[in-house]
Order: sequence, then structure tokens, then C-alpha cells
Amino acid sequence: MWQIFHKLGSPKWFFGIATRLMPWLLAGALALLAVGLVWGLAFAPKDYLQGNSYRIIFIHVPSAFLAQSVYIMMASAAVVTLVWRMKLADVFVKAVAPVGLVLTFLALFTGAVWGKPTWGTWWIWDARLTSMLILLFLYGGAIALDRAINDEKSAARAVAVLVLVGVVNIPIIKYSVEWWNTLHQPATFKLTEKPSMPAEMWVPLLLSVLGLYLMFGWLACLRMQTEILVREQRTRWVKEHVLARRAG
Amino acid sequence: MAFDSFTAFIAMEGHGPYVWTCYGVFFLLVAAMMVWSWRRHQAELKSCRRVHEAADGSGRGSAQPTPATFTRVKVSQD
Amino acid sequence: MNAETRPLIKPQESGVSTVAAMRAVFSRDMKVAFRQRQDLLNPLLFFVMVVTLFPLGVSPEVSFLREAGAGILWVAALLSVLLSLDHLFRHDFDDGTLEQLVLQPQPLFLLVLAKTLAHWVLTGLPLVLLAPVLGVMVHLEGNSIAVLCLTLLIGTPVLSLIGSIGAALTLGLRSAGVLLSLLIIPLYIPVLIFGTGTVAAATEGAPVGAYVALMGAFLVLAITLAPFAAAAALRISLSNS
Amino acid sequence: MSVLNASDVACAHRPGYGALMSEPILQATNLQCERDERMLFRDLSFSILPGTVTRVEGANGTGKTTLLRILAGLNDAWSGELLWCGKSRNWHREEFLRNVLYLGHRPGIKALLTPMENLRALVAARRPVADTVLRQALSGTGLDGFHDVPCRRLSAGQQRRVALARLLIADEPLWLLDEVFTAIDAKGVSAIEALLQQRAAEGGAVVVTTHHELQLPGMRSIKLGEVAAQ
Repeated sequence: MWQIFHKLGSPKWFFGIATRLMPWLLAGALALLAVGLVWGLAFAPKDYLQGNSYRIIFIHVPSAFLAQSVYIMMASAAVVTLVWRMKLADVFVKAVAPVGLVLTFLALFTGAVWGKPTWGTWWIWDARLTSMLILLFLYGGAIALDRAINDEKSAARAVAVLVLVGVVNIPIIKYSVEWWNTLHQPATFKLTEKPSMPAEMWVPLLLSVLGLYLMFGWLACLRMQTEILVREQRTRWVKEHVLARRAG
Repeated sequence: MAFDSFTAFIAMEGHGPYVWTCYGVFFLLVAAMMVWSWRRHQAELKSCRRVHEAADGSGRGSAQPTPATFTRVKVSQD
Repeated sequence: MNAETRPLIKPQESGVSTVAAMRAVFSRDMKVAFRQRQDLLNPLLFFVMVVTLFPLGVSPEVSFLREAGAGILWVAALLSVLLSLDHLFRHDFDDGTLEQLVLQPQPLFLLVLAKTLAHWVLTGLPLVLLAPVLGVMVHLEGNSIAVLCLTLLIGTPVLSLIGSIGAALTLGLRSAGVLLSLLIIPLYIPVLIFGTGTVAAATEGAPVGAYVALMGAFLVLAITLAPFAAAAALRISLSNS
Repeated sequence: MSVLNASDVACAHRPGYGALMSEPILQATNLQCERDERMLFRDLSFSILPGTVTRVEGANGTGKTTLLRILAGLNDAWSGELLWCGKSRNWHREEFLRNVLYLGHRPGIKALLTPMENLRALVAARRPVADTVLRQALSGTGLDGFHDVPCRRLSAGQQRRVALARLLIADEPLWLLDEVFTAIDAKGVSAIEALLQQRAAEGGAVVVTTHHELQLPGMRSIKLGEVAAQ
């Protein structure tokens, strides 16, 4: 049992798996995103309330969805870092935090642009947008803390504590922001929650969510590999790997 | 196709600028992340290779690093 | 072998009780703070000054101040606590007291809790006591002021507790102050929302019991979880020094 | 010689039983520590025996302080095995901490408190000690007349003496002392040397790092810095 666990945590093992996995992830991501987004942009029917501006949903929702799940993934990795001190978990958190930040920014940006034709204003203190903004701060804090600590292991563990504290807070933040929102301005109509969405709308949405997930998988693998190279630079297997690639 | 013509597709009944801005920024950022991550990966591979080639070279004695002599280097005055 | 030449390994039951150790930590922090009384005034002055900025910067109109007053006081209190957090572990870290604290045989999270409690008594509690005066200055009504003080009384310990995590994480780092704010402000948002929301509800004459209970739940959650996180963070920071 | 069975040997939990002199109080196996991507030491194995003074030797930057902090449990960034009386130190942390005294190069003295208050706070965490005993300890380090003066008015050497006063009343079987002679005058140094020797004779285990040429009979040493040379 522990043997398997350790093997799973071994950077060398991961490096090999990731190299084999990445072409498939990339191909899948591009294909799904292409189908989902073209379908959503050109073929899905117009929304009877919001018109064509709703087509932003096909990127807004995947970004928002992924932004949140990346944070959850980071928190899971943080547990592994703190409990088992697995190197790969440290690498994961460090590698994906900037990706999460960019995705959160995308969710915010698309939300704001979507808000203009829908609400007539760029920014509205809507519960979802506000929660996203706070998520952006949480990502920013984690990245800033990681940059501020020189020692890699200490940085990984400090960030792990922070991310865990953050993930405990996320439901509280979400709940309190929603409560605050109803207190100040009862929502007229929400951006995404539709009573029932026809299949021509949700199928492309699902495809683009899956596509972005695979894209995230590819990015995570690539960035983790880079981080592993930085950390394991002097090991024999890295040497063999880089010298073999030159020859081949 | 939900649109009658390509022009209608671009215009999106007036919502075109919003939709296309979003998609534009989305593709730009995702592509930027991909390219940037890829280039950093290649740069790191290269630097690893250099480290190990240098180590190999000195190990075999083929390309000895210059010994420290602390001789002054001539700088031309032109 | 002679009996005297064997050092006695101390048995488990010996030593000082955890409560006594917590009391010692608390009273030392209080003693140190009262040797430098003028420093205790700084967060209070800051609190008053930030509150003063709003009538000057936005509007001295009674209607505006009455509506925004609770929020202004809450934000100002939050910022004062944030400002004082940097000192929570910093001096102990610099003079080596923190190393000795971590090496005490008692559970570290309880000692951290004692330190945090001292921090609250020295910064949060004075803010709560000063709040009614400022509440009158921003034209809050009697009932609202009472509720505001109650929310601050429950809320400021939460601020200290959450803040202790940030203070422990940023210990010994360059520009720790700014970083601390970046890490902690997002975590303060729920307390702020419910603190001001409760006062708003009271102003409208709505019952506030449920909201106060919810803030109490935040406090319980913070007391049970934050010291663990702060203790873990302290170990990490000391390990790195 | 008394007959002891296995459960009596080595760190029994009941009062009245102690470690045998030949039984290491602390045993390190293959310690390895990397800091800021630099290997400080690896494959470092040694044992600390009761009744001995051990000196950690090595040039600047070889990790003497880090090693001491690892032994004390302040630094977690290491790998290898560390046994406390034959048991894993990390799993018996509380018992270990009860039995170890660590003095870092930051002495743990609050400048705003008096020597008495400082000493009381440091000792109070471990066991209740009467004020008269504390005063005796302070006097024993040459701080007579300074007991109730705030420490910020004392010199660096005097502040260190406040921390060292703990050694005069400490009953922990393991002492870990980092740069214990810093800012101490020649007379003080020889007094401290005698103190360490006396402690060893009582059966205590002492580990010190110092730049000062320490020569005690029967002193053992741990040499650091050989990894870097390889």
C-alpha cells in the first residue's frame, strides 16, 4: 500500500505518465472546445430573454466552474502536502495556482462583459461575481505567499495551510455574500441559473466544460513537469531524460 | 445554424462586441497560458541539458573549464 | 552503576498543567504590553482617524452617516486589528521567546490561543469600548449602537483569531505587513458582512437574534480551528528561520 | 549492580527510573538536511549518551545551528531517523519536550521584562519554582542587583546570563545549547565550562555548538562540513 503511494508521489513516475498523457489531453481539449464553442456560438438557439449575449455562457461557466474546482483540488493537494509530505502535491499546488488565477479572472471578465447588455452596467455587486472576486483574492494571496518564501519546502507547507484555511472559508464566504446580496438588492434575474435549459444549450455547455477541464489537465501536467525539472535538476533520471531528448 | 448570414453571426443582433470581446479575451489568455507554459518548459529543459552537458564534459576531461588564474583581461580603448 | 549517575527522565504526569501554562503566556503578554502603554493607543487612534475620514471625505450629512455608520465603524475596526496583527508574533520571534513557546511541552495550539486572547484583550476589546462614542459621532441610534457593540464584541475575537494564522504564516518574511493584509482580508469578509448586516437589520427594526447567533457560530468555529492552523503555520515559519 | 529487565531500561515512565548510562538518550540515523537547495549534511549518524558533553563542530555555514534546531524539534525540514530513548521522537513529542532544554542564539529574553520576570516565565512553563530559587539562580550568573531592572538596560552579555540562569536550576536530562559562550567574558566562560562538566557528571547529556575552543575531558564531537567538501 505505502509502496504504491510512494510510487504515485514519485516525480519521476509522474513525469513519465504525464509525457504519455499530454498529447491525448491536448487533442481532447482542442476537439471538445472546438465543437462545444462553435456549437454554442453558431448553432445553439437564441435565448428568449437575453438574446445572443447569453452565448458568453459557453466560456463564462466553464471558467467559473474550473476556477472553483482548481481551488478545491489545490486544497486536496494541500492535505497531502501537510500529512504525507508528498513532493508531487507541493509541485501541483505551485504549478496550478497561476492557472486558477487566470481562470478566475476570465470568469470575472466574461461576467462583467455579459453584465453590460444584460444589466446595462459593467459591474454589479452580484453574489456570484463578488464571490469570484474574493476567490481571485484567495488565489492572489496563495501566489504571493509562495513567492515570498525562499525555501521551497517551507513555501509549499505555508501555502498548504493558507489554501486549507481558504477552502474552509469558501462556503462561509459564499453563504454570507449571498445573504448580503439579498439584503441589499433582491436579484432581478440571474446570469446563469435558468429554470430549464434546452439540450441544444446545455450539451455544448457540457462539452466546453469538459474541454476546458482537459485543457487544464494538459496545462497542469506541463507546468508540473517544468517545476519537477527545476527541483530535480541534479538527479540521474533528469539527466538521462534531457540528454536522451537531445540525441533523439 | 442559428443565424441567417455571416454578417448576422458577427453582429449577433447588436450583442456582437460583447460576445466577441469575451471569446477573444478567453482565447488570448488560454493561448497565452499554453504558450508561456510551453516556452518555460523548453527553457527549463535547455538549462537542465546545459548543466548536465557541462558536468559530463568536465567529468570526461574533454572540455576542461579554464583554471582560475586571476590574470587581468585586456580591454581595448577604442 | 550508581543511581545518581542516571538522569531521571521526567514522567508523563509531571510538569505544569496546560491551563497554568496558558495563563502564564497570557499574563506575560499583558505585562509586556503594559510596559509600553503608548503602543496600546495606536490601534485606537487609527480607528478614530479612519472613522473621521468618512465624514470629511464623503459627506457629513446625518442621513448618509446614519446609513453608512455601522459599515464605517466595522471597516475601521477591521483595519485597526489588521494593523496590530503584525506585532502578534513578531517581537517574540525576534527575541527568541517564540522558540521557547514552541518547545513548551503543552499543546502549542492552546498556547497560541492564549496569545491570541491577549491580543484581543489589548486591541479588539478597547475598540469595542470606544465604538459607542464613535457611534454617536456618526449619528447612529441608541439601539443600533448597542447592536453594533454586540457584533463588534463577537466579531473582533474572530478577526484576531483568523489574523493569527496570517501573522504566523508571514513571520520573518520581507514586507510581511502588506502580505498579511493580502492573505487575511478575503477571510475577513464574512465577519464584516454579518457584522454590518446585523446592525442594518436592527436599524430597520428586524429581529437580530438569528444573525447574532450566526456570528457566535463564526466565533466558535474560529476558536476551534484557527489556533490549529496558526500553530502549524508557526512551526513552518520557525522551521524556515 | 541492580538487575533491570527490559522495560525498566531506557526511559521508563515511572519516577525513579532512568536511562542507563550506556543507553543513548538521543540517536540520529542518516540525518539529512537540505536548505535553500543546498545540502547541509547527509548520512549523519550519531548518538548522544547521558553523562557526556558533545560538541558540534564545523565551519560557518555547515549547519551547526540547523542541526541543533533539528534535534530540538524546531526545524522540521529534515529526513532520516531520530530516536528519543529508543522511541521515535516525533511520535513522543510531548515527553521529549518535557525532557529537553534548548537555548538558541536568540536567548528568549523580553527586553521589557526584568530578569526575574523573564526567568519566571521561562521556567513556569515546565515546573513551578519558588522565587527564592530563581533569585539564587540569577545571582549565580552574576546578576546580583539587576534582578528587577528591565532587561533592555542590561548589556548583551548580561541578557545572555539571564537565559543561562535557567541552566542552574534546569532538571531536563538533555541540554541543547547553541553558541552558549557568545558575549560572555573569559571568567564566565570557564564557569560555564565547569557547569557543563558538572552536569555531565550528574548524568546529564549536553550538546553544544561553539566557536570557542572547548576542551573538556571525555568530550565527544560531531563534525559537520565534510559533505560540502566531497
